[in-house]
Amino acid sequence: MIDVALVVNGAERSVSVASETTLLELLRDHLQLTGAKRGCDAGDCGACTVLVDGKPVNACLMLAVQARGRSVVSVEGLATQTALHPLQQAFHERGALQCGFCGPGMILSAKALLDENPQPSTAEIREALAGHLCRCTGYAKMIEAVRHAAEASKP
Amino acid sequence: MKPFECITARDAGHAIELLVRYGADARLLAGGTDLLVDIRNGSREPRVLVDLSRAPDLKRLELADDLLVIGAMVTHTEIMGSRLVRELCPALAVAAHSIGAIQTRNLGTIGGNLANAVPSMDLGPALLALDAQLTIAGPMGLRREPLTTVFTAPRTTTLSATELILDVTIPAEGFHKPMAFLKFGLRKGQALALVNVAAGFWPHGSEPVFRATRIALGAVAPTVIRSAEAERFLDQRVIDPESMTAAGEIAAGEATPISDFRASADYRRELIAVLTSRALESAWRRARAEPARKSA
Amino acid sequence: MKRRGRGIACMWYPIGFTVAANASAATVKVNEDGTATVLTGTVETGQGALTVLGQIAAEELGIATDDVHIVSGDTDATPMDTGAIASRTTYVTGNAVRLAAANAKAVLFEVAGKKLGVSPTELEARDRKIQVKGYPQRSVAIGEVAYEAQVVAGRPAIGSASWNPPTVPLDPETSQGKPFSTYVYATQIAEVDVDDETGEVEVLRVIAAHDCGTPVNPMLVEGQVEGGIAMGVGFALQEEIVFDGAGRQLNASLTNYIVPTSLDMPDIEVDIVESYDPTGPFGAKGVGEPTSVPTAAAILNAIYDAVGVRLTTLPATAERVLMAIKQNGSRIASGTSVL
Amino acid sequence: MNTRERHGASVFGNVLEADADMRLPALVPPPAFPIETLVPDVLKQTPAVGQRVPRSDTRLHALGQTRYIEDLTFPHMLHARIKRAGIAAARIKRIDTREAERMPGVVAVLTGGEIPVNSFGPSLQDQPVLAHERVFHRGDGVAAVAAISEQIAADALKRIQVEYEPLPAVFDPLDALAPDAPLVHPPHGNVYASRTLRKGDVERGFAAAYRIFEARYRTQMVEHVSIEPHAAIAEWDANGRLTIWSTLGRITLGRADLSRTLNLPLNRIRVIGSVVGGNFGGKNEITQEPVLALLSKKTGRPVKGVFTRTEEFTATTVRHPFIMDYKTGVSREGRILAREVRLTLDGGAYCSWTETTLGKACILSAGPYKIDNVHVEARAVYTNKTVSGAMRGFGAPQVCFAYESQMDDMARALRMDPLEIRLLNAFDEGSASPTGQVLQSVVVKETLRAAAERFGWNERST
Repeated sequence: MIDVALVVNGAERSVSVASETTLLELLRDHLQLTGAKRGCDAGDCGACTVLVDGKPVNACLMLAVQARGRSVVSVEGLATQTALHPLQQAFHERGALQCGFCGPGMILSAKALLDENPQPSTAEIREALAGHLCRCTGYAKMIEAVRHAAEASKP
Repeated sequence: MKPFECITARDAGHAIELLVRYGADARLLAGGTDLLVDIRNGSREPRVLVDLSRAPDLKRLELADDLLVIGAMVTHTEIMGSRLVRELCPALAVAAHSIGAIQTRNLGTIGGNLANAVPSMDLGPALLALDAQLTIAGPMGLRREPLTTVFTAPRTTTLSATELILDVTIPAEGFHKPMAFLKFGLRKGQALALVNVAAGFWPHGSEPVFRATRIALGAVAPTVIRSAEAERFLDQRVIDPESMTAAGEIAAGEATPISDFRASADYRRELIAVLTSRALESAWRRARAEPARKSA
Repeated sequence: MKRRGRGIACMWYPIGFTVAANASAATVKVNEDGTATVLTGTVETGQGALTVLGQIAAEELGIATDDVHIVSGDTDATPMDTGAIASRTTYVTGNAVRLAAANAKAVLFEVAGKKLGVSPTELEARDRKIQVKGYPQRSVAIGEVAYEAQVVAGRPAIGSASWNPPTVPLDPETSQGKPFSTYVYATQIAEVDVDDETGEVEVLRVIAAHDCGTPVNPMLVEGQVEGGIAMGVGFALQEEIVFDGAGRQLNASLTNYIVPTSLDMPDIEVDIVESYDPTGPFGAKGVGEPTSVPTAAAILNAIYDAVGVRLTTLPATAERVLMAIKQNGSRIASGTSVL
Repeated sequence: MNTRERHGASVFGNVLEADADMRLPALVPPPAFPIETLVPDVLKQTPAVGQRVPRSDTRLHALGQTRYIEDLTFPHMLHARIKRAGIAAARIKRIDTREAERMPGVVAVLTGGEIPVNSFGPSLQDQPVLAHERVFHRGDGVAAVAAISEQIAADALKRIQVEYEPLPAVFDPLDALAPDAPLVHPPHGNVYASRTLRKGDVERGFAAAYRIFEARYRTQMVEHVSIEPHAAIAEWDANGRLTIWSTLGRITLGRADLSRTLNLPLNRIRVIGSVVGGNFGGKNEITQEPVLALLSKKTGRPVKGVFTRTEEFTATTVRHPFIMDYKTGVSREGRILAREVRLTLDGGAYCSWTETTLGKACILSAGPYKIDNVHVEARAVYTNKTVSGAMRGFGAPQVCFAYESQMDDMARALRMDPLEIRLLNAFDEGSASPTGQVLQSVVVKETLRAAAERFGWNERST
């Protein structure tokens, strides 16, 4: 077993896990944060995407031990007590989500994009979401929702 | 996944000690984007993983006595974003950018990519065209080997079980060299290369001819290869579209692509010819756009 | 060299099962504060059933969509439903929900009629009120009527109903008959660039004009069209399960089975064509499956327009497009012979 | 406070405070917080139909709070995996599960012989829940293991020895039609379903035609690729009552199939549909549910099964590959006088939704066009490959690819604009369909004109 101490959604957490445990299993099974989803277990679908030190990674392809001392943000960490994150609000209001299974991963990659590039072009938004497969929406309203959230948070 | 132990190496030396101690049961864990997939599908069943993510001496990315040094644990995102790489060898930055998707580029490392040694690796052609060398560390100390000799067969290198890649070094001759990298995949996002090619040369003289031509191809042979015949054909030849097209045909002839469920060997040859000449054209456009560069 | 082309394709598609009974049943309970709960045996699989059925019940009861809660997908608690299949949910389940809501409303109208001194047939439900047709000043809040029906009159406003599309069985020899109660129509136009040296096809733009009867929620209709076109692009250019000689799948993973990513998608413009079907709830039909039906044909016709080759086998991978260009470039169709 | 006061008409307006106040906080604080009921928005949303109302379920999707089947866990829950045949056609001579049963962490093993009624299917009930005597494609399940972890269950599968007697297999539908082709489901022939459509007299139509066009079109096998894999949990309780949580899109049919295969009355079965992470026709029928139910019965514990992505490709349904031969006769002006279609569907190992696909493809194959003389022959053929089932469109995308490709060829041959030839032939209100049905609410031409106008089709003539 390995002790993994890390920050998850701003809270210090420490968990003792078998060394082959992935970051995805740590979040879902040990911390009951089931927002990150298991779609393929091979880094193809992006449904397990979380942010590690602000960067999107496939949590199914990262060992929990590699996340020691890092700051992990899952979709459960985006909203505040009173309000959804602007991206969550935009995805909800603009019909960008249908079955919702790929949603959490998409929204986190979009957040990482906006953190680095507050007014992205359509091409940059498409690139940021290219690591996620969605079968319901054809990505159209997701790209539009990201652009809208970027507009809304323009200083 | 099947249970295994995971030990985090303090530095390269410590990692080598662990490789010696655990022998064939141990494998190095870099980004994990290839290794964890192999473990999960059972094609690799290590008992011990040596985690390199905390070894500071594997994260170098700097100019050191006329060599661009890129540590084995530098990620593709860091290569893409490095001002140094973009300025000295932009083709390498383009190659890194073409790998997988943002998530895989944030985790995947240059050392892991090279050690995994799949013939379709996107960094291969660019590094070969830049005459890159590997610094390999083992129990007996360091050795340096040109990339051209490191790869021996699909997913096999000359590294022994107790050696690791310390870093990749790119000689000054490659700096600012007009060069282009092109990749053809079955889709625009998250694509494996059906064919990738890096082509570069120094234009020399008033009526410029090709000098120090490099053409490197991926996914069209058991390993990444240099297209020696095409390079020889171009050297000293006047730079014009016809010679570029001809070089593409020669490169296609030299390669030994396979037929599989993705594409036929004939189609891969077509792509080699087209991509090689387009890469040469793109390099030539880049050369004309920055005439002030020193020519080798 | 990149050569541009455009292609058009139209289609028709039925709503509901082929002839066989495919009923939906539903129950609507108007709670004693005027909100409503709908019980339906269908399942939300991402297509938006919960929202659309909520809007249909709300429309019938004259209340807000958020006033309605849908309980779905529990065989113990919800009435039967043939299922979320065949683009039927809005049309068939929607009709069942509308009829169930109407039956619940009938109870409210009887109670309200007594309060307002008019016959139930004179009443209508709008904006959370039950009012006299043509004289809205005379009205009462739906919550008050629901409360009175349940607590005073002892008749809770609960309605159930089922609906099955009217069809006529097909003659086994000729298939003549009426297999479906209604159909929807659509046209898609694709604009592509074809690289005539690599065969790579890039779909730049798709215009999609779709008939779905009354769009219960236009935003969700657009989502279905955009998702359908994504599936159509994959079907046209990228997706195929490949087998070896022993019946083994060679590309059974998302690395090797290629589906479109956000970078592979064209710009999409959706045009919901004016249409009303009296047999559907408030004139609505359906749109789920038709959205991906014409896409491949439109793209392949655009490839023909761009580089003059007719591919008759899907997917039109870059290799197949290039080989076709190299083979002839001029003959209309590899398979077409003209008698 | 009596309920009258709370719900009285006079207070109706302000009782339903603004939605935002009533909603759960966006970030669910740690447990132990008062859950306030979610009461609707006072804002006017009437009339409801036609409004771009945000979906009622996507706020939870965006927050990551939607619970899919894999997010559910129950006390003492076990994990199941199914061993796949890995051989396309064979007789099962022996299955030895003893070594697997002895593995630490394995709690129960199941094989086909233990399934009360080991056959199901929406029309032909030719599909086993677990293969017992024969294997019909590589994705067939032959045994299942329930263990305390998914990894142990997966490891146990390798310890199950199955002795096969390989049988001749056939993979191409046209090969399967040959008289000497191996039979996939002996004694039945390989053609297991067919349809005929006749309207008018195509020979007379062809005789009157100015030109006749013939072509063959082929479409490939594709997968639904829902991003959520199939998942289900089964719990067989002490009353002999079964509860199934599942990603099924059709729970009424699912309960009926469970009732048949497990020999249980319908009231003893409760199927709870989750929010499904994408269906597209791929999650319309039972797959592992009866297996999980029997493993739960054997262990007295809830049993969860989640398909791997590989199983999504090899062990669930796919779209029918089609081989389509079109012969169409047109007048000089481009009016379609006769159309003859022959469809051959690759059905894969089991019938599944072939009847529905065959029916729709046959009816729709002539296209949305006024054609007096139509003749369609459609048949489905068994092969030892992945099961062709329901997928978005049920044959329509396949036949549309054919008839709209040929439409463009005819337009070019007659030097007509592809838009014009379609407008010339398209249905009008009241047109008769190939099955003789008088069509109502017909807007084909409106969609053609709307798309052409928005695209700017006529700005550039071909």
